[in-house]
Amino acid sequence: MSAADVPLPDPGEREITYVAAFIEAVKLEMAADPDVFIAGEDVGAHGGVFHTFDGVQTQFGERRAVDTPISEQAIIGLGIGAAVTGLRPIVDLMFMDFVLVAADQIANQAAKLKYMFGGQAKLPLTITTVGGAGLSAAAQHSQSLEALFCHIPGIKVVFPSNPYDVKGLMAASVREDNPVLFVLHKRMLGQRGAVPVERYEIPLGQARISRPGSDVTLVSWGKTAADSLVAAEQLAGEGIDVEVVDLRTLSPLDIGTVVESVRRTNRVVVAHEAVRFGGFGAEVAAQIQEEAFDYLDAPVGRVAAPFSPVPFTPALETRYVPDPARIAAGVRAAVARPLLGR
Amino acid sequence: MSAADVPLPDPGEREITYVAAFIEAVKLEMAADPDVFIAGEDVGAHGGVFHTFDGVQTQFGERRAVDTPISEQAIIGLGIGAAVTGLRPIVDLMFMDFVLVAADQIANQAAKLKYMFGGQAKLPLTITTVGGAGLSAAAQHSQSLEALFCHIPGIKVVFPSNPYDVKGLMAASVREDNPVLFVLHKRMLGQRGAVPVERYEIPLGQARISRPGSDVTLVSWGKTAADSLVAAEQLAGEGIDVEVVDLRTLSPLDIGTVVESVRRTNRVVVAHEAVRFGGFGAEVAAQIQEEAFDYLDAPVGRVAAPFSPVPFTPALETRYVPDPARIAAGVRAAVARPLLGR
Amino acid sequence: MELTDEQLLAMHRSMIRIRLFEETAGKVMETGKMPGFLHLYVGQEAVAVGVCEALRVDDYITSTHRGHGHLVAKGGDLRRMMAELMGKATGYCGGKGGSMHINDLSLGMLGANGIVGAGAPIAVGAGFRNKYLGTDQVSVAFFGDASTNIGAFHEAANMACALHLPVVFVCEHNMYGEYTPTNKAMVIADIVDRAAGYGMPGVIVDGMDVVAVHEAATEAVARARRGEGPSLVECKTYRYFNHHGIQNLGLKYRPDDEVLAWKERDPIFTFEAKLIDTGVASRELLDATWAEIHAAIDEALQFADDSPFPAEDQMLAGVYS
Amino acid sequence: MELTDEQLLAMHRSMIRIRLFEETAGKVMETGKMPGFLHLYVGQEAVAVGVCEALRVDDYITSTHRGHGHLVAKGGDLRRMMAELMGKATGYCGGKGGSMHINDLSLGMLGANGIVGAGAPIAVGAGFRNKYLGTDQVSVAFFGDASTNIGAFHEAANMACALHLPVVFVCEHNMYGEYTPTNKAMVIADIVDRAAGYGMPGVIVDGMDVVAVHEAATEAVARARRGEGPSLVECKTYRYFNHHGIQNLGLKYRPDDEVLAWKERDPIFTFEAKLIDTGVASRELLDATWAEIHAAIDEALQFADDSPFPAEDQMLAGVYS
Ligand SMILES: Cc1ncc(C[n+]2csc(CCOP(=O)(O)OP(=O)(O)O)c2C)c(N)n1
Ligand SMILES: Cc1ncc(C[n+]2csc(CCOP(=O)(O)OP(=O)(O)O)c2C)c(N)n1
Ligand SMILES: [Mg+2]
Ligand SMILES: [Mg+2]
Repeated sequence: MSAADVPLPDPGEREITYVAAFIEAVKLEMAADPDVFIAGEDVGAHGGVFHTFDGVQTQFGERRAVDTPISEQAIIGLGIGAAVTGLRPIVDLMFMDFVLVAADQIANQAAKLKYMFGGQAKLPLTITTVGGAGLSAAAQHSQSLEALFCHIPGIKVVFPSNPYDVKGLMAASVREDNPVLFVLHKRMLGQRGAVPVERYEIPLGQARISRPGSDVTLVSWGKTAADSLVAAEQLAGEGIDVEVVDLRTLSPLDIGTVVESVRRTNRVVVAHEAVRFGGFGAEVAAQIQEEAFDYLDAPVGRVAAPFSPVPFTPALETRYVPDPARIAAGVRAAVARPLLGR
Repeated sequence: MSAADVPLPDPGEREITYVAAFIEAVKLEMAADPDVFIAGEDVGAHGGVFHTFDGVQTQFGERRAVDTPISEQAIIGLGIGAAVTGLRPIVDLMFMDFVLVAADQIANQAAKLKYMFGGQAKLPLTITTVGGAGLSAAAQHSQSLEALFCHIPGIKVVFPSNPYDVKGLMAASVREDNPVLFVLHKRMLGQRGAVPVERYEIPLGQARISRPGSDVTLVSWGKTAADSLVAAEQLAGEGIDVEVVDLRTLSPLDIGTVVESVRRTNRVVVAHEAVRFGGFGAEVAAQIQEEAFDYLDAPVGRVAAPFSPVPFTPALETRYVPDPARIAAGVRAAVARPLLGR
Repeated sequence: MELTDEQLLAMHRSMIRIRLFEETAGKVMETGKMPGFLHLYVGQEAVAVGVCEALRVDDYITSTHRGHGHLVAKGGDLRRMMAELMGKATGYCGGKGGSMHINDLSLGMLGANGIVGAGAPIAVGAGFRNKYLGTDQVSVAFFGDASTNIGAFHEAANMACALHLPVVFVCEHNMYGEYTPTNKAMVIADIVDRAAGYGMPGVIVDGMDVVAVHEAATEAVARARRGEGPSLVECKTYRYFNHHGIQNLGLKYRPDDEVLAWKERDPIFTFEAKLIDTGVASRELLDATWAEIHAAIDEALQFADDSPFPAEDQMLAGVYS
Repeated sequence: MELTDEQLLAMHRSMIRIRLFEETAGKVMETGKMPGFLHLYVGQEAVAVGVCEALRVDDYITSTHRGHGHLVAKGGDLRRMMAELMGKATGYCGGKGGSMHINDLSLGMLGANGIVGAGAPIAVGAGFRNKYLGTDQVSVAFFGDASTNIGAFHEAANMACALHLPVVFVCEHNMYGEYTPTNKAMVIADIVDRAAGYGMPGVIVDGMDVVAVHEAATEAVARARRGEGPSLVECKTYRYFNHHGIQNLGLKYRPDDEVLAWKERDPIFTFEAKLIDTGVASRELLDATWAEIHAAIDEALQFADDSPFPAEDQMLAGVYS
């Protein structure tokens, strides 16, 4: 039975937040496996500046919930050294923007270690971080940089859009024997959703059709996948039946689910929060047109941020981040596009 | 008269190497402008480990050709601080892989400074580096990481394929008032080509049709653009007339030249040395299908490295890096692709 | 070098400008009218002021996430600052930077910075420029205690020493990095212990005493101007508010009595007592300064309030020149 | 603690293993049969050997671009090492890593590293693991003098101290970073001057004297095992060859007489003289060791030569588990 065949638990009726789902996953993994620990800036006594580790130190003590100095490179290095010698670390980078400070340790060390070692090592390392804009945190605290690490072989990239996925994907990330970059979106932390009480895993590398539809496919991830559902509802009112594909894991990419959908709908838009130019949407678009070329009635559309750093002022930031209205506009354009436009 | 209208000098008959063209550009800019200096590891007394700065210190002295400690973050920071206060620095990162060590200073600081400052600053900073595989330098000394910085607004990315372009693009990069990441390919350094003696600039953001053709468009940059010409010659023998577009500058991208070509040829392949997944080829492909959808008789093809770190052993490395044969195979596949494949 | 009465009063005024600017910004933030995160400088005024009064307008400084104080002390325009914090088009960054990226190149203030430690290498670059051009300008890198654990600080400190640049490193040791007591993040008590590892002199100074800071900074700056290289000035200080926002007491990571004990040594009030004691100023004069600056801040706030937000077509302006 | 004759002879043997391995690899490289860059360890043998003889098999080490010596000293298999350097399928990394990524997890050797300074944080992680599990294992980070200017080193050193981990930092001060004399890249002469900035003890030792290195390392390792935290051992040493390859004299960045003066103090030959002087070994015995290891290296080379290159289908193997 492959991971894909494991039935997922029913969400049930209990609703908790995105961040609570994350904490629940962390605590369950720590309870189940004494080799799992967390380390990072202010993750211990303070529970994380976004409260993503609230109560972890209370429950598991200082040995397993470690406050580190402000040293992003050494935080990742600590994770690598501990993972390759047998532990299963969760190391945290407070803001996703700080991946750039630790990029060597993530991309040159963690991602490549196993390959450089001829495949013999195991590196069960989960790097958690909080990305995205929307809090007027300006250019260095608001980025969505997932595309950078999707381009790096040897690390997986996960970006969930709802509490149910957060819990199941985090469990799978911690149990994964490869490095994983696990991204939470800072504007989603308080979003509520139904989440099973028990432990469960959502296999990495499996997209989900979060809304079936027949007119057009809308592919996204993270907060944008949540906003895509809102956009789809709007469009339903206009008579456009949108199928929403939530990638959940970006690397490895479940292109199969996307292509299967596009072959049915013949039109597709990829939406994400990162800047469009060089974003991961380009890879998704490139693969769709490679694999579903003859099924496309319109070019693969993209909705994403403009090519600028994230502006501070809400006056611009709210227009910078793709919202349901802009996503819907992108979908409308794809649907309206005549079959032959020459 | 826009930059694009400035006629470029005839290459003439003098042949020099790719690296000599680079040195010539550096020296001409330094001679012309006392605010231009170079700084980096071993760039001074030693002239750079790839000899990319040979003779610069001899000609301009230690004040203007500065050996720094092994401190990539501070090297870039030195460039930023000097540039924003009025100088025009060229700072060097020995291997392109080391951009990851300095990624915060490049992408969070240099690229964003002007925008965060409300557009008032000028940041004439050129970051030079040597990328690419082919010397059995293994996973941490062989990468092509240009895609990462193409995704970052505020920095330009240049990757020339021949001595003529090296000289003209380097001149333009140094005169540019925005940060530029200027990438040389380590396997091209000794390649010879005709280069004018005088100073000239090739405007950033202009692709070049390096070989006109009518059957299929082949888009690439850096060493792969040179290899693409070789592949095109091979294919010519088979009766396939390839138009080769050498992007020269990746960001900003001259998509116009590419699309214009594709509208004529109706088939296109993008080739690059970096790993395919999440590579810059994806952005090029995505834009082509957006802008030339109705002209495409086949999906935009991609030829690139497989999704692994660069292997050390020549037995694998030679098969890892796309060579003319693999590029040609990719073009053949695009040409052979039936118009409707459903 | 004796300070003139004029200088003393200028420092007093500058500290009050910071204090009232920060308290006001904090209050506005609480009303929800100010977006983003505010890392306030209240409590540390003597550092920015003591150092910046030792600088010329054409000297450079780089700053941190806690950067308002440095810009005010360097002579920043309160109106453009307040407008920036409110995301307005009239702000220093046209609303695009906000609190963490506030700057004024014309005053040599090369920016607050959202990345811990990242300003120091940039100060080194400005120092390089000064030496390169043979000017006698200096550059100052401000940074916090906890920031000295990050690689960029280390590289900057060593680079400045190796290249013998006119850079002064000013550490504001307020005993915390966010919610972590610095003594949990490093085993040394004093940041100056790091100076020897780079081969530069370091001095510890009472960061609540503006005159002491000024004296130490003056010496370090003079040394740099003379071409004698970098040095480090460590100022022992304290932030009154939370890491961001204005919450003050009742925070679980630091004891209230610690906060209160530091407030006893308030840099402005202790300085005022001295000014009065030594006959430099009367209470009335000092009060007049408070009133005057209160008015200036009110005016700045009004200016910010009245200013428009940037238009949407400004989105892509300034990404490239 | 007196060393037994057996231990002394083991160190002698280990140094010769490194010397001959490196000289042979260098020669093979010159023939063009060995791909890539080779950063040879010749001249520095006393450091790797003195330290690794103070370690157990289950202790961890991280290494640098100049990593062969560390792996040999930790007990590395010469055949698999030579095969790796030649890019063969039988090599330690199946030919995928090469000189700069050679490793043996079963010996606790967590890898050479192509990025200066990047091994130190990984050693800290191994040290964290040891403390976390409550074992008495230690980890050692080897690094060069010039590498201490990079941020990762700094963060690692401080992190180990802040978390009080069983880590020993071993600096091999060979006076150069590539072609730059280290005294141009830092103004301090001794790396131990940095130890105080992290709050750990540091000691300088003659890196050409394997017994001295061993003694210092033994003390540092014992301290770490006892749970007393990190320390730094700085070994003054010298590389005989160029930064990479085997060129020796006539390099423009360092004087020939400097090279020759250091060779006078060769770690193996001076040690041999002592072994003979003190009656631990006869010349014949020592010569027999050379001969034996010569044969082992020849055999390793033969093994490497005879081994196949990895098949193309190995390209993607090992990217992920
Ligand atoms: C690279 C990086 N890591 C972490 C942070 C989050 N952060 C912002 S301020 C801060 C604490 C800085 O402490 P210190 O340097 O002592 O300055 P203080 O806040 O006390 O003034 C941290 C961890 C950041 N902005 N950048
Ligand atoms: C981050 C980074 N910067 C630069 C280099 C290039 N490089 C390789 S070895 C070296 C010198 C290292 O000097 P040191 O640490 O003293 O070690 P040694 O070579 O003397 O053994 C440099 C600059 C690198 N590999 N990684
Ligand atoms: Mg602090
Ligand atoms: Mg050295």
